[in-house]
Amino acid sequence: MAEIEFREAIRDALAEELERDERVVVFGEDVAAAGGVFVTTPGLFEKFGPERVFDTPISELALAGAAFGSAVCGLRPVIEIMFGDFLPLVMDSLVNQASKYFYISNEQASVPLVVRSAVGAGGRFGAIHSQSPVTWFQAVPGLKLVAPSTPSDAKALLKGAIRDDNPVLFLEHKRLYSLKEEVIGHGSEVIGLGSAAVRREGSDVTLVSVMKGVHDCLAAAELLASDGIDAEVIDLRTLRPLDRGAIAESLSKTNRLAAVEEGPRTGGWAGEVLAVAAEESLDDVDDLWRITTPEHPIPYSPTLEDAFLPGAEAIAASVRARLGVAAGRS
Amino acid sequence: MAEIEFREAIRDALAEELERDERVVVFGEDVAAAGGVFVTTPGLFEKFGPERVFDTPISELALAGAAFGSAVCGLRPVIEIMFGDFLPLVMDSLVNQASKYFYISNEQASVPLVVRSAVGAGGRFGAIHSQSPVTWFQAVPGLKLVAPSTPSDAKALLKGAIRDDNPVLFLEHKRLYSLKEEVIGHGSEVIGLGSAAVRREGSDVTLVSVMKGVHDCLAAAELLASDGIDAEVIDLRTLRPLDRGAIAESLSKTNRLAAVEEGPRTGGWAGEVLAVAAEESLDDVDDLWRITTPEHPIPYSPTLEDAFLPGAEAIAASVRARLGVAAGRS
Amino acid sequence: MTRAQAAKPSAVPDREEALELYRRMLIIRRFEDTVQDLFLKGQVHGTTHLYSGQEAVAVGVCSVLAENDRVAGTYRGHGHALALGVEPQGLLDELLGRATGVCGGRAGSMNVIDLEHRLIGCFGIVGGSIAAATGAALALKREGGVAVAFFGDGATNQGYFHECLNFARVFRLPAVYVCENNLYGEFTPYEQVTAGEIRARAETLDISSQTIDGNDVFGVQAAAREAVDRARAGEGPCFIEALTYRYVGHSRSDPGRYRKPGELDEWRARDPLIRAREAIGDTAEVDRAVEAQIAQVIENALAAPFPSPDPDAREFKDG
Amino acid sequence: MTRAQAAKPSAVPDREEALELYRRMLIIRRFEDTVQDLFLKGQVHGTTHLYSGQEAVAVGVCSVLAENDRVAGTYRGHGHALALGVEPQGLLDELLGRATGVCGGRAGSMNVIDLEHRLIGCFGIVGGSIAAATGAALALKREGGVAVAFFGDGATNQGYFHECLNFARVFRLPAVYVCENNLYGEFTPYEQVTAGEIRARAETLDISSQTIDGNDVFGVQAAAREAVDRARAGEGPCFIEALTYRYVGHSRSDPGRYRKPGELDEWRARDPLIRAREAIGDTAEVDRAVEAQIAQVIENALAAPFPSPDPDAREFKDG
Ligand SMILES: Cc1ncc(C[n+]2csc(CCOP(=O)(O)OP(=O)(O)O)c2C)c(N)n1
Ligand SMILES: Cc1ncc(C[n+]2csc(CCOP(=O)(O)OP(=O)(O)O)c2C)c(N)n1
Ligand SMILES: [Mg+2]
Ligand SMILES: [Mg+2]
Repeated sequence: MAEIEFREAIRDALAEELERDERVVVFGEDVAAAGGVFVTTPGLFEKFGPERVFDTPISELALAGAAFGSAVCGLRPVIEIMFGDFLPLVMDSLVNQASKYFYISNEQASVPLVVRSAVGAGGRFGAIHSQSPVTWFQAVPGLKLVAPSTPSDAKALLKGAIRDDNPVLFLEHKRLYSLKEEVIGHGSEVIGLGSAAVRREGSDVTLVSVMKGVHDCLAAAELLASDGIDAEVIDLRTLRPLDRGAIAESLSKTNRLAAVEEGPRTGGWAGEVLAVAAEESLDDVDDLWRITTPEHPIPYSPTLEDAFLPGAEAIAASVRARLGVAAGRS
Repeated sequence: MAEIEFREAIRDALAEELERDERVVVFGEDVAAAGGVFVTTPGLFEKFGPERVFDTPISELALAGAAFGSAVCGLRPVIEIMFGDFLPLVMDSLVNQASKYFYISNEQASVPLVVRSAVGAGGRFGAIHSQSPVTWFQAVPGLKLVAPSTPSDAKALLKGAIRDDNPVLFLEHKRLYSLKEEVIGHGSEVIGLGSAAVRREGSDVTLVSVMKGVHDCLAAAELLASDGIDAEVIDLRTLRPLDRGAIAESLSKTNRLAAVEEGPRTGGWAGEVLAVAAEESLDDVDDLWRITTPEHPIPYSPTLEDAFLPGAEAIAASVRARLGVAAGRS
Repeated sequence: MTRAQAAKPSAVPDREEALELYRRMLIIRRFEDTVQDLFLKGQVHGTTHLYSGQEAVAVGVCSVLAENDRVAGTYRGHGHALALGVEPQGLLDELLGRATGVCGGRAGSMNVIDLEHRLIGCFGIVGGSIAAATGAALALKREGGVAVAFFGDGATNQGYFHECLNFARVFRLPAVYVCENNLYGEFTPYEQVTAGEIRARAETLDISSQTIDGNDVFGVQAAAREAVDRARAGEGPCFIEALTYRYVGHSRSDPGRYRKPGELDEWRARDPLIRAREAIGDTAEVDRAVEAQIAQVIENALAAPFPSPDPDAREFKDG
Repeated sequence: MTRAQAAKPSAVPDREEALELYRRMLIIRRFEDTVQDLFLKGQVHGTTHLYSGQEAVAVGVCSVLAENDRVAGTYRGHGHALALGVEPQGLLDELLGRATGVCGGRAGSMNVIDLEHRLIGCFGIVGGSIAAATGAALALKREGGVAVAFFGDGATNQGYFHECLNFARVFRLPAVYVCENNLYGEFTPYEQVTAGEIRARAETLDISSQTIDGNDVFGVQAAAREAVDRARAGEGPCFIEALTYRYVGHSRSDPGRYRKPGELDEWRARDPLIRAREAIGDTAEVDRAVEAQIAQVIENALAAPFPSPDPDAREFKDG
């Protein structure tokens, strides 16, 4: 059974979709000749040539505009915005144009484009190369928002995103790029967007997260197991549409839920998870809370950044505190 | 007692602050010679001259950059971004630069700038001139977010925003510009940012909103009163910082809360309100829900737009339904 | 820049084609008069930006486009739409928010989309049409199509302008960028906010560029033909600055106080319709036909149903 | 553009000043060598973008600035900072994430801010320095100060470049825009993604512009003096394109495969330090002093404390 790295999964998904559908094109800054600054696109340029895979000027407004306009006219562009922090520069095309087109055109056409972007902290990249800008985009009808946590999901969801007829923002967490996974099956699955996955079954508390946070939750669950707390871990995978059913189902079992977000508490997507839980499952709820970063920008210094991020220990500690359990009790 | 229009309140606040502090400058597209497309800035150019009040090219990136850079160097700029829908173009300067400066500079300096912008639907301006883009900005530490509902608040909060040392996004709802109010007091109050106001006391259910929504909630409360439902109406006024205490306090009295947002449900600020309520007041809670717009772009046609927006009737109906009360029961 | 500087001898096409160009311009003019009327009567909602005075630009440019070409217009887009052959009926219905509008009443004046008629959209964000057309050109390159962006003088101060023109030149995209320089962006004279010459901005990016008299429909047609042919031939993007003038306010609430004394009259004297008529001679038949057509369109439009709120309106396109 | 085209005769200042320019360049070079070293040893984190090879630009430009001038640098900003007199100690401490760093370890390599030394920031967003300096110029105009933006060739394809230069010209802001054309934006040769000539983009906006040899510190100084004087005199913004080259990869993970054969060696032969030394003569004393200074800085930096997590770090500045 072969192992696959997260970044390879991205590349394979792109290669397979480029192969399958000639309307697919891939462009961005240094994605072609250089193979991407995070090494997610090597070989694509060589294989598919400069009409299908190309390097652009450092012009995010134009990149996004080109993606939008070409998608309206029959291509299925996949663009790379190197860091999620640069997404404000594509937001007008993505939010004001692409996401509204299907509805305001009275469904004359949809806009099948994918914006891939590397997000997340922990790499000592500082405040403006480390954000996870989910919440800038979560309240945008017409836009789908994918945030995978594993190589096989990344591949299947990226293929799903490319085949989706709607604009999709596809977030790749920098600290997952080197993650390896045994590939099960033939590796060409496609996952439609909008379904969560239960990563660990548990009965005492539900931990909900995405991307790197899912791994932190799984590690926290192991820590908690030794305290006799049996945590369920849900990987939302897609933040819009949000799999509300998965949240309700898990809550009906555990009655307690913490949403773990790599981002500030106020206004984050974790708040949406709590709101859905409160709105739809209040009778099932004994406790709902968020585990997030502090409310200030992401610091550079390793000591500051490590303390800033909600890692496994912090998650476990928060669960213990909220459940009134002392560490190592069991 | 003089009456003051919302748009006059804005102008007066600007005039008084321009007068008070020569570091204050006002610029934007057609704000000077023409007095603003929403007639919020007439007379300022004539009074304070072209060094303090000026018309810019249609260059939102430059406008925002100029606001940021000049605020770092000692000015207190107030810029106008004509429609909130154009805010993506200022987001990089606002979110990546201005909001992070205080923290990452290790508190060497803060960035006292205000971005004023007209938001909101109901004016038949269509999908891309009607948004209330609160949630693009609510999860941004370092940025304050003001959304007033009355002329006197608009004035006092805008003065507060200009005097605040942090970047502030100040939202003005288009359908409030012509709202008139009797001015009480001498009219030169300043409200610091971050405190909600109780607009109506009630004991059965709390309605939380901002801007135009507050008026809809008040009207809904009147309708509900005739059904024997006594609604409390909270005007958050500032969405970041959020007055969490005001939410908790009201809930401790009413045990039921609906957040009324002119925007889509998923990822909206109303979700944040529910999350805060769930996280901090769960024991007080009998019901929590959101009254929002449908999850698609804002339609142009009057029939569609009217049905799209959560007006007083819709709010009252939702409260009745959620409380299990038939209309006109009492 | 004065009209004289920009004027080029223009080749008048044969009478039939000339009449057709005239007819399209007249439809736009009458349509806009109608909109203005209905607006004042409260039948057209929100805001509108009329194209009156600028008709020769859209009509001249669109007259040379082929079936697989595409156009991005602006919020001042009724002219762009009608020049492409969008049905006046569907367009007026849209402005009135009727179910029978080209976008079912969902889009309104600023955002009209009619793919069947090659209009990929009207863009309410200044500069948005430039971005959309640049992307369209990327797609059309494969099949020999050309994308046209219409935009104003003010839009040349947007980042989109610079980034997209550079992008198009670097990839030799088949795009034609048509700047309608009507001297003002909203209430602000363009010279006051625009450094240097507009045409030079495109030229500097090594884009083939010309400044033309935007009120001479035959001249516009000739210039557009040259540009579109070049673009289609794979020689990369072209830029046209068309000097023109809008007769009514920027949008409904604008009394036009910023106009220089006499300016409006001067431009009215060079009205694109008058000038076309001078070249063509008798147009009475077309005049009557258009009059009748528009009258019918208004009648139908006012009788058309409003859309019913659709509780199941879809956010996403289904799988 | 070749170096020959850009070369101008440069006036060498008196020995003392020349030595001072040399010293500053050498500090930058040694500092960057140190950073590279420490990076490989895992002491500097994340990513860094080194200034080695480009020293003459920052040093030449900053040497003519007055006390009330301000500078915006880039993520490749160690050179900009050191040229302004930011303490090497505080800067290295910052890169190592130490509490004693100029920003307490909060900012890191890409975002250094040191207001005391006139550095309003280093900007990680390509084009961000242009925006920041434009705003700074707006404020400085009142008090006779000048704002300088450093940025790369790649940044001239950003919307910020176009919008801000137009903005600065329209308002005659005292801004000097210094484009460090090092031939590449990351891994991409600039000619491949840049239509037309870079300098012409500023010229077209009616901005006084020059292309200079960016490896000749005395020439840079002369050009900068002219530009800064003009800006300070109220004549509006100026633009300088400085032709230069970076010796190391764009950032840490870049092996530089894109370089043309022999290119690096050619540029090393025109090393700004070597050329300054040629003009100055003996520099042994300065060489030794800088060596000692940097050695001390490294020692201190490695011993400095890391910041303790501050649970009460503030989001907002208090009232
Ligand atoms: C990004 C953006 N900024 C501002 C506006 C508001 N606005 C609408 S039209 C307009 C003037 C545009 O002028 P110009 O490009 O010359 O076109 P014209 O209206 O003259 O045809 C402005 C500022 C907008 N729609 N989009
Ligand atoms: C808006 C934005 N897009 C992309 C990047 C990623 N990036 C960082 S440096 C760089 C190359 C910049 O090239 P240039 O302007 O020539 O400066 P140089 O690095 O050569 O000094 C790129 C693309 C960024 N930081 N910001
Ligand atoms: Mg104009
Ligand atoms: Mg470069």
